Parts: sequence; structure tokens; C-alpha cells
Amino acid sequence: MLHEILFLFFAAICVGGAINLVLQRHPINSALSLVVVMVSLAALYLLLGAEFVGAVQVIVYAGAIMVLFVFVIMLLNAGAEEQSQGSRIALLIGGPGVALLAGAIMWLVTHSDKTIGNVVVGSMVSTTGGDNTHQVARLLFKDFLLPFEVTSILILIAIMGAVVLASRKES
Amino acid sequence: MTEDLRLWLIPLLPLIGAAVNGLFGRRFKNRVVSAVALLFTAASFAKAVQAVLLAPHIGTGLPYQRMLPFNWLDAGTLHVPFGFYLDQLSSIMVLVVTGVGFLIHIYAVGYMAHEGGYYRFFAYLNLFMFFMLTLVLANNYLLMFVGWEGVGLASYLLIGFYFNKDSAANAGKKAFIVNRIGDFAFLLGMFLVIQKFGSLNFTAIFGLLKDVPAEAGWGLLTIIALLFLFGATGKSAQIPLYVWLPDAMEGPTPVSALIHAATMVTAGIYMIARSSAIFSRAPHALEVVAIIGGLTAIFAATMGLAQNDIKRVLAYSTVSQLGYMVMACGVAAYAAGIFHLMTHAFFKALLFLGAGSVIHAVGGEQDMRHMGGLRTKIPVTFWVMTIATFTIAGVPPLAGFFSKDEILWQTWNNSPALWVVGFITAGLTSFYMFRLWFMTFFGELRLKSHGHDSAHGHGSDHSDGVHESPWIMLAPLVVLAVLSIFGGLVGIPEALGGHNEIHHYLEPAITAPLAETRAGMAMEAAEHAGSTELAFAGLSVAVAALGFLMAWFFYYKRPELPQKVTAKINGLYLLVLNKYYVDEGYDRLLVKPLLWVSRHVLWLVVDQKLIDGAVNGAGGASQAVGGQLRRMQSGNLRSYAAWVAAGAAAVVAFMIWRGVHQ
Amino acid sequence: MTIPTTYLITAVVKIALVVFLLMTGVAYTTWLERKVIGRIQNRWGPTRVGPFGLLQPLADGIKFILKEDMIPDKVHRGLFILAPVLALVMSLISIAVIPFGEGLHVPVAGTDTQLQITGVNGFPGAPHSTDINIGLLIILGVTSIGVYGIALAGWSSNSKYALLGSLRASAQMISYELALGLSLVGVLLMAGTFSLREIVNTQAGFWLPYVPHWYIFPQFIAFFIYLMAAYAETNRIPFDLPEAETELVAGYHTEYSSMKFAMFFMAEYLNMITVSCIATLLFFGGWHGPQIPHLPQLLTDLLPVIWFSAKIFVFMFVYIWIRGTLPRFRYDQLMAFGWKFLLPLAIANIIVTSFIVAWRA
Amino acid sequence: MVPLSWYLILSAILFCLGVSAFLLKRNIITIFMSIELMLNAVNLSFVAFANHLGKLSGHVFVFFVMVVAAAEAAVGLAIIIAVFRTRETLNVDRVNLLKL
Repeated sequence: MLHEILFLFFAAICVGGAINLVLQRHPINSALSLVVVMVSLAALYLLLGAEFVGAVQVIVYAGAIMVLFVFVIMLLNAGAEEQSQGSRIALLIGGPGVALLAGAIMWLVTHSDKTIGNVVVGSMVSTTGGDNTHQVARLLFKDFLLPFEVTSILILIAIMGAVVLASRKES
Repeated sequence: MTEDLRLWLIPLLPLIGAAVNGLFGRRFKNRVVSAVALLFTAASFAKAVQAVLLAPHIGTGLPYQRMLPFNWLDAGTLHVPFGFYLDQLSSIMVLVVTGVGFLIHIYAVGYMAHEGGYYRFFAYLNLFMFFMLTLVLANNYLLMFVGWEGVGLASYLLIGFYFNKDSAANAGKKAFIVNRIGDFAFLLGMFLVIQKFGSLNFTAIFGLLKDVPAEAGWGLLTIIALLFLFGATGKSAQIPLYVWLPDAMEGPTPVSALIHAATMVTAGIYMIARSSAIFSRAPHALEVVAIIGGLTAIFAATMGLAQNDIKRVLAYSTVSQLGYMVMACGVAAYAAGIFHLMTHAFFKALLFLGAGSVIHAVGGEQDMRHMGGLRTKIPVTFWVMTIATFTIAGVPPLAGFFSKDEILWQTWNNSPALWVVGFITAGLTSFYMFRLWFMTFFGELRLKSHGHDSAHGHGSDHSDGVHESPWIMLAPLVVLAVLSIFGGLVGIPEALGGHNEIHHYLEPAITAPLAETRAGMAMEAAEHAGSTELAFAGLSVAVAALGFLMAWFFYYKRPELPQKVTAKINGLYLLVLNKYYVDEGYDRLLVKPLLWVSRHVLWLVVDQKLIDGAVNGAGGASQAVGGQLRRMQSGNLRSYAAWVAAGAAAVVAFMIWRGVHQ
Repeated sequence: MTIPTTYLITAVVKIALVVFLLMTGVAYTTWLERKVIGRIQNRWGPTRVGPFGLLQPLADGIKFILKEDMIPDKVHRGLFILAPVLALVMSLISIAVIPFGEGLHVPVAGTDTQLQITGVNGFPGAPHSTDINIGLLIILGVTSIGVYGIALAGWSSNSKYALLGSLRASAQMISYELALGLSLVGVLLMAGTFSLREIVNTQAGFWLPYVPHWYIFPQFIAFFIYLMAAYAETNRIPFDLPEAETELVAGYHTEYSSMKFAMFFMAEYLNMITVSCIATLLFFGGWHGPQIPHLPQLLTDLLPVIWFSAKIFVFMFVYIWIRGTLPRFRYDQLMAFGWKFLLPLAIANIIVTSFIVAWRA
Repeated sequence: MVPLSWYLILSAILFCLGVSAFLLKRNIITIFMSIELMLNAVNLSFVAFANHLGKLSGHVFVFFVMVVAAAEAAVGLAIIIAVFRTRETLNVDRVNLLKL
């Protein structure tokens, strides 16, 4: 019971935030609504027993990435966007595309509803012992070690790229 | 004592040397370069000795075989492993290659001291060692072919070492192309082998052949054998593909000694001996082999008569000696062939190095007409050359005598006609060798003002008179001299009270010809008939002596005579001098037409019209299509996004639809 | 009274209590600060209001409340109001997971309870865990959200000083959050848990007879890094560039007055307290301290809390002390210090620690 | 008991909202944010499935997605800044040189 209520509550916040993101014309409002979405997603992760993911979601997404966005918005002092009609295709093709996409996924989910069951509220039953965080760590540093290292290299490259791109070239 | 001999170390070590010198040599001092080269070659030699000594006592003894954990080639059912194979045959080869190679490395240190591209030279030399050892130690034809091609490459690089000299570059190209022709045949032969045996592994093939009778007619085996033979003619400079070897003398003398006398050119003989199982079952092929060998021997010998360039004389004598070996294989006396191969490696290397020392002494002069009287000037060189000359001329008890005599004897038992050829060749050999000897070391010094257009970059720095070479060059000569004196002792035939050890040593590695073939019967005959053999030995000594006397008469007693004689038989002389116009003939028959076809057909028609047309057409078509498609590229990010979204939707929808309808 | 109700009531009581105590703490931190700074600068500090000016904070509070609350034109109204609230709320929330002591027997309800808002136990059917197992992460997350308060404040008030201030603030906070987080990893590696309560419990006992089992000793480098980063996070001297009066009036809260300003003010001091709490919990053994025999039950239960607050007090004092002594960094120096010195140092510390831990295991 | 499909539907909704935001917004920063929204939607279904299947690898994937998102944000924003410097605008309709 409690689970449903909480889920519906945060889901409502998520969708509201997302819609607000679309409707708002000023980027900073969109950004803040996106932050809201992310935080409530973190709450949903907690419901799904992924407390570590939830925490990281808040710290990394809401706390770092979105701050970066806000920071850039402030830096470029971006005003409200103008409603230019640059591309008709965006509506002519994209609109039906999105509708079709949404419809397809919904249909799929709802029709395979019987086969897929429920989610377990709260923390998962640990198979290998240790709580969620320990297990995730074990996975991350044992089974997924190589991808992990690769991503670290990716990050490194990204940092360098960002520095190179953003640095003003005096010459 | 470990189970695993780590044979792969033997080729690997020179490769490392080559890599080090090739990559970093430019920055090294010459001293370092030579240290690296020598070190790795010596290590490889030591390793080879150890392997040869240990192999018989390991596991099942010889043949010793080990695969590396990874394959060289995996194609469907065909798996060619990276395997190394050591039996009596390859033992001898590997010892000769590493040993002589090492000596020649030492020599080269002294000889190339003043050359540019010092590090390049040694990198190539080590590279050659690597490939040669791969060739010798391979346990299957493909890996052998790898080495085969590799030595071709190395010899190309080394012949063209003075790449800024046109003649050198051309000679390199010539050698490379001519070899390709032979290699092509070898390759075809390999394909047939795969098609017949489904494997390239020696042991596998020989195992399958064990109880196959000899082919009466021209069966698949015969064809394979002939293709292999043709490959061998390329590498071992036999008719019709011998033309590259004389020109190969453009390379530095150590190269000529190592590659074009001692080791690489013997690859063909090695290959034939290695394939003895196949050849012995293809009598017709064997006959062809024998005939080609004999013809080459005598042809080359006659050409050698008229040459004046000291190295060219040696080159032709090399060709003819190789002819001997091939002939030996042709009469199924593989052991004799290998035996001669070994001794030849010693004394021919010695001859070349000696010649190098002479050239070095007279400041790059290679024309014997401008030498002479060097006997006193460079005593050590003189003495070693003397030994070598007597050895090759077949004077007992020097090495050459035994090996050559063995071959002649086996030939006689097989076909007297060939024996005659070989016999004459022996005479010619001793004649032109002594001619060389007299012209170079006796009479008075006919030296021009030398140091000009020297084949080596170091003419100027000792244009002051003739001088003996440094000891680093002489030491290897002495060692080789000793070898060519006593090298023959391993093969003294029974008839002369020896045991012909090498023959018995090689027996297990070489499948003796089947009894029913002629060669087989000859073998039977050869076993007993000591007295006749003795007689033949006497004959060959005699002919050698005859050659000596003629040379003495013409070039020492009456030096002016040759001109008269040549003037009298001018046509024949010119014919011989110009090597029977074989090169010109090839030029007319093959090269020119080929060029014409490639220019007027392949280039102007096929390439320009067809291929370019197709390419341009494709380009134009795509351009046209793109011109239409670019309309989609509005350059607006959101439009692209729309397309992507629509596409994604389409994919998802399609997948769902598929999922539903099945 | 059914047990969940007891639980709820105790929770509410705890919240009220903690908030009250914190506010008072904040108030008297300001008093303390003014006093100590005064002494450092050889002045008296507040003396007029009450004995030793003890009532000064009260007066300030009243002043804040009664002042006119003006909102300039041309500000982004919603965010202008949201910002201080966000700042204050976030700094309050982060207190929620901090354990002040072991546990306490509540005579009235006849139950035990954790001295921690989110601590739960004492009645059947409650989750086994007496503490949320990612307490530290929650604090980090919440503080990282707190950045928005400052950033938005600066941006929404549509004034260059404020904007510059908040740009500086957010940049500085993002940069130093990395060093802060990484400096804690060392301790986490040794403790092997995110639960603050368990971290503290691992520090119980002694190594040598008199050296307590605190992480400050093995992790002193981490502690140093943490302290620096924490000062930067709370925008305190020597890292107070976002509100450097001499450079940009008052930084991000230039345009704010009365209660909204007070909120920022309180948020800052609350953050100081939070930070000190974390330092105490992670490096100084939390509430552990010498036990004093034969005291009444309630006191023995409260003794840990006293130790805890004592340690926090020390940190607050150091804060003020440093403010009284150190000058301010230049901005590039600040960034260089954060990125080029603290961050690599923290990473090195992590590597060394993990090696040691792995070797011990 | 909440059925898994709820989470999936929610994630689908969020994703589609992200897509439509991408299509509708003109401000390049907002568009970039809509990408983040889509990523988050995907993450949600990852976590939901992880819970449903009792396999934590889903979480690991979420981490990877976050890492990629972080890298993307860093580079992307840098690019946006660079674009803004040259074109003086954030409107994608005015930044349309992405063609032959």
C-alpha cells in the first residue's frame, strides 16, 4: 500500500517535472525541473532498493551534472528561447515518430504485463552477502572491471576534450 | 636437461639482433652495432650446437619436433602450426648456417668497417640469418616457404645494398623477380601437396607416403616434384633460372659469401633432399633433376672459363657446384649432395672471403687482369686461397675431393652419360680455379692506379699500395681453411678405408630410393664395388691435375698465349664470354614482350579504360545520388532528431510486429 | 499507545529538539565568533546586551525578523525566494542522519530510541537496521543540492556582484566537493560501511593504552584534505571569495535583506556545524570518550552527546580562529589549490590506503 | 504491490517526453538536458529490471550510463560554450551549418 502511494507520488512529480521541462521557455527553469525529476527518480531508486544508485544519482546527476548545466546557463546568461520555426520536419516527422514510439512501448508493456511480475519493495535479498553497496562494488570491480577501467579512460579523455574546447585561444 | 629444446630461440635471436640494429642502429656507434650483431649470431650458433647435441637424447630422439602454442595459419581443415623440426638433415644445415654465418659476420665487421649504412648491413645480415634458420628448422612446407621468401627478401636487400649504384639496384630486382618465378612453382607444388595429403607437415606427409610405391608414369607426385624442382632452380640458380646469381655479385663480398655461396643458394638442394620421400617416388622427376643439375654444372663451368671479374668466376663456379649437388640429388644420392653442400659451404665461403680480402687489398679492383703477383704482398690470404683452390679442384685429401668424388661415383652407378658431364666439369672447374689462382697471385702486379670507381666506398683511404687485411678478416679465413681441409673427413667412402659417417648419419633423415627405381638399383650397386670406386677416385684426381697443368701452362708459363687462342676461336670465345647470350635471349623472349603487353594492353586498355572507367563511373553515380539525398540534410539539428526518432519508432514497431507474428 | 505512534511521536520530538538545539547553536556560534574575533583583534566584542553580551544573538534575531523584507524589481521572483529556502532546508536536512550518541531510554514512552533523527529501533517489527546504511552519501547528496541555493540566489537577483559571487561559489563548491568526497573514501575503506553509526562504532576502543582508535591517526592526510575542502564548501575564510566583501560587496546575497539574508546566514553556520559533525564522526570517534562511573542513568546516556558536542565545539572554535588569523586566497590560487594539490593528494591517499587495506585483508 | 510494468511505463513516458523536448526546444542547452532526461528514463528501467530479476548488474549499467552522461555533459557543454562564442546564439535553428 505504502509502496503504491510513494511510487505514484514520485512518479507524478517525475512526469510533472518532465512536462514542465518541455513547457518552460527559460532554460534555467527547465534545468531546475530536470533536477526535480532526477531527485524524485532517486527516491524511486530507493523504493527499488537501490539506495546506492539513488545516492549516486543525487550526487552525480543532481549535484554535479545539473549544477554544471545551471552554471553554463548562468555563464552564457541565456535568456528565454525564441520560438523560431527552423524545421517543419521536426513536427511532421518527429511528432508521429514520438507518438508511435510511445504507443509501441506502452502496448508492449501492457500486453506482456501478465508475464512480468511485480517488483520487491525495499532492499534486495542479497545473494552474496553484504548489503547492496558491497554487492555492487563486488560486481563493479570483479565482473565489470574492464568496462570500468575503460570508462575511466573515457572520462579522462572527456576532461581533456572539455579543457581544449572551452579554453579561449589567445593568439 | 629439459624436455623442450626451445628451438625457436635459434631463429629468434638473430631476429632480435636485426630488430635492435634496424631500429636503433642509426644512433649506435659501429662498435655497438657489430657487438649486437655478433652477439646474437654467436648466441644462435651456441644454441644450435647445444640443440644438435641434445636432440638425440631427448624423448624419442631424432627427429625432434616441437610446435609453438599458436598456429601460423588456420584455414578450414588446414592447420599449419608454428612448428620446428630437427633431424640429421636440418642439424647439418643449421650448424652450417649458424657457423659459417657467424664467421662471415666476424669477417664483415672488418670488411664493412668503412662503409656507409653499417648498421643497415648488419640488420639485413641478421634478418637473413633469421629467415634462413626458419627455413631450415621449419616442420612444414609453409613455414619453410616463409623462410624461403624471407631469404629472398634479405638477399634482395643485400644485393641492392649499394642502392645508389644502378647496377646493384637492378641486380637486386633481377634476383628478386627471377626468384619469384621459382617461388610461384614452389607455391603451386605446395597447393598440390595440400590437395593430395591435406597437410603440409613433413612427418605427416612422409608418414602417408611410407608404403606408396614409386610412380611408373607422370602422376601427381611427379608433377609436385617437378614444381618443387623448378622452385629449387630459382633459389639454387639452376638452369633456366640461374641468371640472377652472377649479377648478385653486386652485393658486398661477405654477402656473396654468405648468401650466394654458402647458405641461401643451397636452400633448393636442402628442399629437394627434404622432399626426398616425394622425389624418390617420382623417377621421371628424378631424371629431370639429374639432367638439369648436370647441364647447369657444365654450362656454368664453361662460362666461368672466360670471366675476368674475380667474383664472377666464383659465382659461376658456385652455380656449377650447385649443379653438382642437384645432380647428386637427381641420382638419389641425397647424402652425397648434402655432403658436398657442407664442404662447398666451407671452401666457397673461404674463396669468396679470400677474394674479398684480395679486392680489399687492391682497393676495390675486381678485374683479375689488373691483379697478379699478390702472393708475397698478402701471404695469409694467398695461403688460404691456395687451400680453397686445391679443395674445390678436388685434390685429395681435402674436403672437396671426397664430396665431389662421392657424387661422381654415385652418378656413374646411375648413368654414365651424366658421369661424363660431371667428369668434364671437374676438369673445367680445376682449370678455371687455377686460372684465377695464377692470375691473381702469380706473375707481376698489373695494378692500374686503383682506388677509382671502387665498388666499395673506401677506395681512397688506402690507395697507397697493396696491404694485407686486418686480422678480424683473416681469422675467419683461417678457420674456414681448416674446415675445408678436414671437413671432408666425415665422408671418407668405404673404398678409401673410411666409413662415410655423414652418409650413415643422414640415412634416417632421408628416405632411400625404393629398390625398384633405377636410382635404387644404382644404390645397391654402389654399396659394393670398392675397387672400381677407387679407380674413379684416381680418375677425378687426374683430371684435376690436368686442369692445374693447363692453367699453369696458359697463365703462368706463357701468359700471352690466351689472347692468341681466344683470337683464333673468337666466335666461341665471345659466345662463352657473353654467357651464351642467355640474358639477352631472356630479354628478347620474355622481358620485352612482357613490357609491351603490360604497357599497351594492361595499362592503356585495361587499367585506363576499364578500371578507371568503372571507378569514375562509381564516383559519378554516388555523386548524383548524393546530390539528391543532400536535400534531406537541412542542417537543422531538430530535423535530424526527428528522423532519428521516427527511425527508432519504426524499428521498435517492426520488432514488436515480428514478435507478434511468430 | 500503539508502538508505531510512539515511534512517530519520538521522531517528531527528536526533530523539534534537534532543530531547536541547532538554531540555538547557530545563534551562539555567531556570538562566540564575535567574541573570539574580538579578542583576537584585541577588542571586546559584544558586551552590551546581557552579561557578556550573551543576549546579542537574540537581539540580532529580532532585528532580522523585524527588518523590512524587500525584493528588488527585475529579479526572477520565484527563484529569488526559493534560493534561501533551498539553502537553509538542505543544510537542515543533512543534520537528519547524523547520530549524536548511542541510544537513549525514554522514561515516558518506555522505549529506547537512537539519538539520531533517522535512527530507528526499540519496538518489535521495526527494520533491523538501526541506521540508514548510506548516511554519509545522503549528507553528500544533500549538501551538493545545497549548491543550487547559492547559485540561484546569485543568478536570480540579477545583479553583477551577486552573479559573480554565485558563479564563484558554484565553481568553488563543485571543485572542492571532489576533494571532499575523495578525502572521505580513505576512512570508508577502513570502516567498510557508509553507515555513520557503524563508522563511529569501528572507532571504539584503543590502539595503545591511551591512543583512542580514531581514524585521524591513520588518515591524517585525509583529515587535512577534508578540513581544507570543508572550509571551501562552507565559503569560510580563507576560501570566502563568494562573499568577499572587499571585492563584490557581499557576493551572492548582496540583494538579500532581513529574513532571507538570515536564512543564508543560518545555512552557512549550519553547514559549518554539519561539516564539523562529519569530521567528528569520521575522524574523531564520534561520541566515544572516557566513561565516568556512578552517574545517574540519564547522564550516563547523555554523556556521549556531551563528548560529541565538545568535539564539535573545538571544530567551531578552530573555524573562528582561522577566520581571525588567515588572509583570503586569490581566485586562481583557490582553483589551483583545489585541483592541482588537494585532488591529487586525495587520490594518492586513497591508493595508499586501499593497498594497506588489501594487504591487511 | 507495484507491478514492474508501472515502472516501465513511467520510464517510457519520461523517455518520450525527453524525445519531444528534444524536438520542441530551440535552446541547445535545453535540448542537451532532454538527452539527460532520456538517459534517466533508461536508467529507471535498468534499475527496475535489476530489482525484478534480482541481478545487480543493472545497477552497474546505470553507473556506466552516469559516467557516460557526465563525460558527455562536460564535452557537450564545452562545445556549447565554443559555439556560443562563435555564433553568439544558442538557438539551434540559427546554428544550421551542419550540411553540405
